[in-house]
Amino acid sequence: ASGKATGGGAGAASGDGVATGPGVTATTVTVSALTDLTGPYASFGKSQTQAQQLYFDQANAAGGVCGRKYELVVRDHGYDTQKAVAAYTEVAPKSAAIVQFIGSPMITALKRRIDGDKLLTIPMAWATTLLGSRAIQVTGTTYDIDMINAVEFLVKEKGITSGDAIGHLYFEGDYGESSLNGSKYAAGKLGLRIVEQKIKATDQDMSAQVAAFKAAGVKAVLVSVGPRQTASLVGVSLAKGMDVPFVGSNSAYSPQLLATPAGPALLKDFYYVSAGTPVSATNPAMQKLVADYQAKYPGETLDSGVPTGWSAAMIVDEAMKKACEAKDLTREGVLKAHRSQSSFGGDLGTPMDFTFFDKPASRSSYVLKPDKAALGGSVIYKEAEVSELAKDYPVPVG
Amino acid sequence: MDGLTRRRAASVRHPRGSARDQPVGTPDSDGPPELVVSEVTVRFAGLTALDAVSFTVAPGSVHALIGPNGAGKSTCFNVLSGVYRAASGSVRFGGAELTSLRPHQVAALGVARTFQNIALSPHLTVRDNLMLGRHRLTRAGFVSAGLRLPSARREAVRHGARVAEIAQFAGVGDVLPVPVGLLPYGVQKRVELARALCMEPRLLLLDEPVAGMNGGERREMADLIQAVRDSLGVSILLVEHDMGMVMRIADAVTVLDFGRRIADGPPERVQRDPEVIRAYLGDFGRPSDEHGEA
Amino acid sequence: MSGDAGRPGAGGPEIESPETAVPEAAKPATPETEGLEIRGLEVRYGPVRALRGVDLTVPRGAVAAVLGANGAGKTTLLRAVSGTLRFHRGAITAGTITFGGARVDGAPAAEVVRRGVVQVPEGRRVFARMTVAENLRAGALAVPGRRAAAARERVLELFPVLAERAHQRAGLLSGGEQQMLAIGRALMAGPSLLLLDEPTLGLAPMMAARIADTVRRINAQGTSVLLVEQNAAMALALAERAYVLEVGELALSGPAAELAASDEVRRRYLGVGAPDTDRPVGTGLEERAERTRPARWTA
Amino acid sequence: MAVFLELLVNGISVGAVYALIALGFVVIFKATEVVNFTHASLLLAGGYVIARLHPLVGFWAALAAGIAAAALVGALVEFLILRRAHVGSRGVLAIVTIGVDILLTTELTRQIGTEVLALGDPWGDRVLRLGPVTVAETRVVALAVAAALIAAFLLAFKFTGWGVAMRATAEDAETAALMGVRLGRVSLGAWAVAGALAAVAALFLCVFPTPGLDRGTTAAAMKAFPAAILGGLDSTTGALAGGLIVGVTETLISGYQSELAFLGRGIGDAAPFLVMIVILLLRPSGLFGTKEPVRV
Amino acid sequence: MSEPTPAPDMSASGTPVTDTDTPAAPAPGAPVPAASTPGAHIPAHASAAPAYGVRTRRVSRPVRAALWAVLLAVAVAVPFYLEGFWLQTGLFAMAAAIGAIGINLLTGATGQLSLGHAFFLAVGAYSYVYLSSDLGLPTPLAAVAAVAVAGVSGGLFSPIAGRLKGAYLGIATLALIFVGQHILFNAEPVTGGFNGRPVPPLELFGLVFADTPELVVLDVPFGSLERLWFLGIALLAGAALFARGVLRGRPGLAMNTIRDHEIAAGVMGVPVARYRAGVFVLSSMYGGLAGVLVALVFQQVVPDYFGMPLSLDYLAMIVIGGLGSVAGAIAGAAFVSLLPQLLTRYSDALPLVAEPGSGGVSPAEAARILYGAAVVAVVLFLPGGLAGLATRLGRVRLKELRWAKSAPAQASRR
Ligand SMILES: Nc1ncnc2c1ncn2[C@@H]1O[C@H](COP(=O)(O)OP(=O)(O)OP(=O)(O)O)[C@@H](O)[C@H]1O
Ligand SMILES: Nc1ncnc2c1ncn2[C@@H]1O[C@H](COP(=O)(O)OP(=O)(O)OP(=O)(O)O)[C@@H](O)[C@H]1O
Ligand SMILES: [Mg+2]
Ligand SMILES: [Mg+2]
Repeated sequence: ASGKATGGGAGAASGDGVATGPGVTATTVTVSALTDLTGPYASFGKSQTQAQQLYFDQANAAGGVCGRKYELVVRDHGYDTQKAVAAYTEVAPKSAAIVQFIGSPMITALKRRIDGDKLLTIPMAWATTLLGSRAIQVTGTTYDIDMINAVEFLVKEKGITSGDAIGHLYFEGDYGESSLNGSKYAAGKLGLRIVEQKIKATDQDMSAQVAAFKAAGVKAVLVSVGPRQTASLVGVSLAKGMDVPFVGSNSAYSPQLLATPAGPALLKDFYYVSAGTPVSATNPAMQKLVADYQAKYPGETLDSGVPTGWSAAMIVDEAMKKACEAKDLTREGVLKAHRSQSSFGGDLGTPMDFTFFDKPASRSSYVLKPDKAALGGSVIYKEAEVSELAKDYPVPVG
Repeated sequence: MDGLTRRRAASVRHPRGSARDQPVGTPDSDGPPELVVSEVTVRFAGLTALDAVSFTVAPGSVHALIGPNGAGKSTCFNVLSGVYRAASGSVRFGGAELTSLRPHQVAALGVARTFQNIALSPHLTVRDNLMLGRHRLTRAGFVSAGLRLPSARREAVRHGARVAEIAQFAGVGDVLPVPVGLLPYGVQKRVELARALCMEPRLLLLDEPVAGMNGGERREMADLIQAVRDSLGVSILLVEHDMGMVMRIADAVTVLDFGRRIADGPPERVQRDPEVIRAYLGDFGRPSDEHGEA
Repeated sequence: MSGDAGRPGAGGPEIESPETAVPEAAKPATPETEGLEIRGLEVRYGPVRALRGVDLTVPRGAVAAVLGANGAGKTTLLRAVSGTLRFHRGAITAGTITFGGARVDGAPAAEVVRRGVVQVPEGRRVFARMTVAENLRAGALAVPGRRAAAARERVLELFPVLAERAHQRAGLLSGGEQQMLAIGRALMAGPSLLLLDEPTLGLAPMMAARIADTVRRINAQGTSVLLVEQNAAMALALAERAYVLEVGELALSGPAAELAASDEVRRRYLGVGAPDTDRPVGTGLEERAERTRPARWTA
Repeated sequence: MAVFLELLVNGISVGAVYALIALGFVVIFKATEVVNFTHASLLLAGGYVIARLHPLVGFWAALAAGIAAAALVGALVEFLILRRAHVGSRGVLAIVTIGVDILLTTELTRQIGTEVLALGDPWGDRVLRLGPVTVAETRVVALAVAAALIAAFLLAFKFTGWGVAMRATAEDAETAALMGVRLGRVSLGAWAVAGALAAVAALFLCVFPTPGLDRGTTAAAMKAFPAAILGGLDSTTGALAGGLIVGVTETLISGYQSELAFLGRGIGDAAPFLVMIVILLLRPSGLFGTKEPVRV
Repeated sequence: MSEPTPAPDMSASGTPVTDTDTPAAPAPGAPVPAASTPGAHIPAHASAAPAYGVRTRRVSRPVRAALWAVLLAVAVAVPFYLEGFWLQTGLFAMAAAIGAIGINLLTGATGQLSLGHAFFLAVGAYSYVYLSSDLGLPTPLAAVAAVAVAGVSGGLFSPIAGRLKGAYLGIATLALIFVGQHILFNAEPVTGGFNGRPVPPLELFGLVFADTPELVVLDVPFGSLERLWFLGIALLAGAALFARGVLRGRPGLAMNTIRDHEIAAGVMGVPVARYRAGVFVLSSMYGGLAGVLVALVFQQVVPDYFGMPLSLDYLAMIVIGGLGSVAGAIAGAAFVSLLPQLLTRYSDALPLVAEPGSGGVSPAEAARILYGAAVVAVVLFLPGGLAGLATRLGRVRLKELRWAKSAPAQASRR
């Protein structure tokens, strides 16, 4: 007989009358983070993981959940699909939830299995393709919502009017293309013309794209690419005398850019939209988080990953607490508990509604602006609000 | 997969006749056809390596092709074996016109050759190098070899035996398991000849077979070549600078100089031809004179 | 051809070189001979021992010939001197090699060349992708430009065809032309000891004769030559002293003329004599050929 | 039209950088007949040193240091690994360089971490205006440097003993040694030079219009492969031609991607490879590459 | 890639010449009568013979049979004991091994460098999905067809594959990767774009290779991984045996000769260009098969996976394993695919490997470094790769030191 004999003890009830599932023992609740600490998203992954470590340490210090202590298992897949799939296969059987999963290609590859495993998972990607699964909770807005809000921002505040052309520089892949959905939708509604430029993550030099935008006479540019490409784009545009506003998705900006030659250009007329509150925000929750984080990880960069990771951990923790009240820590129980929450948080991001899983949890996003002085390199330029368009935008699912 | 393998696979299913009664080698048992080289011209960037060269190799004869360095002998071989394309002229071997064929097609007609610079696979054993000589006579393709079909197995065994036989004959029988790269030059030359013989050729092209051998070895090789001609009844076209040997074993000699044919005929006559002496022999290889003896 | 025209010692008998008296092995190293001295040389290729206990001397300004069957170890001997054994995973496992009084065994090839020892490798080994001209330049890499130019003149006049083909890729030359190039390339370095490994390989008789004359000429100009040659007749005619290698050991050595006279050598290395009367002894190849003459292949 | 000119000029300017990288491949290939996958990490090494040093010692000193460092790394790779790898096949050596590249890149990216490092070049984001067309000054410099270096190497290979020795070694080390070539020095030299070239290329690869050096920088080296090949792996001229062709193709295709949408957007990256294939079909050893002399 | 090497690995030579030492040199000077030196008369090829007595005796049959039996037993037992993670890792290794064998036929045996192997994996994987879900072929048929499609796409490349050599071919094949990925991303109707597509589980004789319907064997729940495990074993074994047959048989000889001396191969009757293309097709079919297996394990195909690094991994595998040998390819594949998993899995237990996120060398990095180091180390210290090593050890254990020397070169060449 082998250790594998008798299936994975689902629904076994433990001493305290709490039904437990995989990843939950009498003393511990295991949650996992499938992150990227060595690949392209290393910085993001690192601050998220540390923030979550911080969260669970505090949670445990405060008594944990259901008389159990959290245990965070971290697996680094370095943004490699095969490693990610392998890592999931390893941690899934022994996890009660996945508090962080970076890399939409990897998540897409595993979507069906996650669903099948009923394993509450917080993806660190905001593509609409991740919607429509009960177990996967996309936090905040999706990329397309952000872009809709961005377009509306341009129209409201940057004097873009019907008939104008706006450029959209976006990555190949779901990040880029969900964003494009949004901008196209908004443009359609507002009678604008979108000039598309699709690039790969390996492209560094945006001269050609700028030339194309210039030729098309765009009045503004939406940016759904990585930080480096953003820097190149903005820098080149100004250098070539294309002085227009730029609005990026939340992954398009990183504070490190301010140190590069493109810094000044970014400070000039670049904005980015995000559902996540920037670390420079002045609400008490954020300030406490910042203080604790800096205490635990002195000298580490504070970027948007910190609040994002933190609130993801919080979401899972809340679900666990609720599930505990229902004395059901099975995966099903956790999911039910999670899906029962209709207005979540608000301090570290826009308020979210988890009751539907075929809609984004939130439709309102901040407009942020780079700022050398500010903590995390950006400040709120425009408070979060749901744009008219975003409100009744039919989100494509899956 | 590709045409090649499909065809092979097919022919594996129905081999030409059944393995026993039918010869696997060249079907005709009635001696080789004659080789007629006529008006062959080959040009390279600047120079004309062969200039309307013609000669005929009688069936079952040893025909020597001699001439100064750079006269065009190897080029001629390369044309015969399909490695070079002739600018003009024709080479007829039996019914076939060789000038239009690619090397493997020429080989399929039973034309085998050795190279002036040894061209063996240094890492493969002598046996494997010889087995390659059987390529044209065997049929196993990717599929049948991969699946180890009985036909492929039988083929391998049968031809393996023949290879051993030929190896013995060529005097490399006892180095069959040795990687060729380890053998000294002279032995490698023998292996080359053996490999050519393994093709069961009807026409054998030998490019300087005794280069790098000493007197004794040269003689052995000469005898070997004669033995090949006699017992296998192969026509042999021979390029060699060792006049002693040429005179001893050649039935006819063609002399090239600067790509032109300057003499043709039986050895004695050619050897006395003043033109040949001027262009090639010098005071070497006079009649009665064994190679280079002082 | 009369090889020994007016050159002392070539004929051998009358002038007794000291070696003939004393057994090779016992002979003490003679530092005053500024030439090449090989003592008790043993060479191995991994487990294969290719040479053993070889003693050989090439006095300055002399020509020595090495004969031997295929695989006897001639090339190995030259590799040992020129320091190229390591390219064949071989090594000197015993013995010494001195040239001009200094040890050269174990020295890297480039060093040996700089001492003036230049080898024409077996099998041409021209740089196929470089032009004839460039090959010649490569030959002169180790010498100053002026001398190179002069050497070039000499080589081209020696092998006019190389001048015609100056800009052809060496790889496309005919076998013989490549051989000429290989020799010419070596001469470019103006060596003080020239190691020739089968220089007449694949050369037409006249060209072979020309090589012989060349060897004689450069030797007259003071270059010593160690000649490995299958054309024993020519080799023996050129050399004062000859050595016969068999399966890695010295079988015979002595004044060239004497060896040339021995019927042993005549039979095995000159291949002289009517086939029927005396075949090469003991090779048994013909017998084997009779025994196993395969019939035409009919499965 | 203006657009076309703009794109063309940009293409050429990018091409210059690719040409510089390709030249690195060519030098190694000529000297050792090995396709050098380590080049990518040499780039990274050179760039990294420049980026780290320029705040301390100023740009030019940092550049010198970077070049020296990359040269050293190159030399070390040759001395510690390739010299000791007794393999017949050049293909295997190529694969070895892949291994080395993985080693170096991993360590370097670890050092670089998640930063985007500026190289502190004097040209900044200045651009030249040629009528309607604008082009970054860095790129103009790059073009000049590339042309100069390539000319230099062209001459070196043809006319210096070093060049002859290098090619001789590449073809037949043993015989080269018999010509008195000090094998060690030659290939060591070649690798050092390749390293130096990599550093120079890294400079122009990481300055404006690109934001700076980061772990992603190596990806650009990939694009130099088609450049080196379609020009002819053993031809310095080819490196230049190839670089420009790749640069121009890439830029034009991405610039006109809206017009070419039917090909699928983002074909800019694949296009150079398609061009390469076409050229190789016509000329199996590239535009200027020498083809193997075949004869037996 | 295919330049002939001057002399093969010298460790590959026979018993020392000492076996055939000739009597001491005769008295110098005066030439000696023939009779007194019998040894002298043996012509080289005859006398050399004993010097090359390369006895290639193999491990005795029963021992071999036993080894295989044990191996089989283990292979069968594994899914009953190891958890899903290991099975999956094992399956990746098997898929890799199949692909590696394929590229080894091309690169190792024929001397054709290919960096485009990942493309053929993609073709295999996507064709399987497309044929089964869109054209509704029965899945086993779809799998076979997918392999065929991979072969065809390899064939379409034959104008290149047949004409180009070495480095040029290697980099030309890079085009397959980049163009291929472009197609994968853009031909959405077929490939599903960046999302990729779900992979329908294979259904063979009523057995579905998926988690449902439930299946319990010896009260061990058999999920998709457990089931696929056996499929993987079968496919790998088949692929390996086939490749072995090809290499040992007539085509293998032709391939080796093309590698060593193209013109000679032609003159000996080998249609060189056609063979080159043929081998390329064959190896792409292996790639295709590997792709199908990978797809079945992934359950979802995504374009990102089939990138440049994958191709490089395959080259690394065959070098680490030992060029030209089937066993080597398998060993290399196992090494390359297991190493990172092991390290990530046991990172906390390992010295020098730091917690992810903390400053030190993270498991992933450690894996990369070891991987790179392995490639280098093998070439420097293990000519013949792991396979060569295995043969050596095997010989040593079997007290056949004398032949040990002769093993690697031959083992690694054919
Ligand atoms: N592929 C080629 N390209 C250019 N020239 C060539 C080519 N092949 C041969 N040649 C030239 O053609 C002439 C004849 O060459 P070939 O090899 O036929 O001479 P050969 O008679 O074999 O001489 P040798 O006795 O030295 O082998 C030579 O001058 C050679 O340089
Ligand atoms: N690289 C090597 N590895 C192992 N054995 C070798 C190697 N090279 C030569 N040998 C062996 O050493 C012995 C001497 O070889 P060598 O080439 O010196 O003979 P040779 O006299 O030059 O023969 P030939 O006249 O054919 O050139 C031979 O038995 C040969 O097989
Ligand atoms: Mg010739
Ligand atoms: Mg020799």
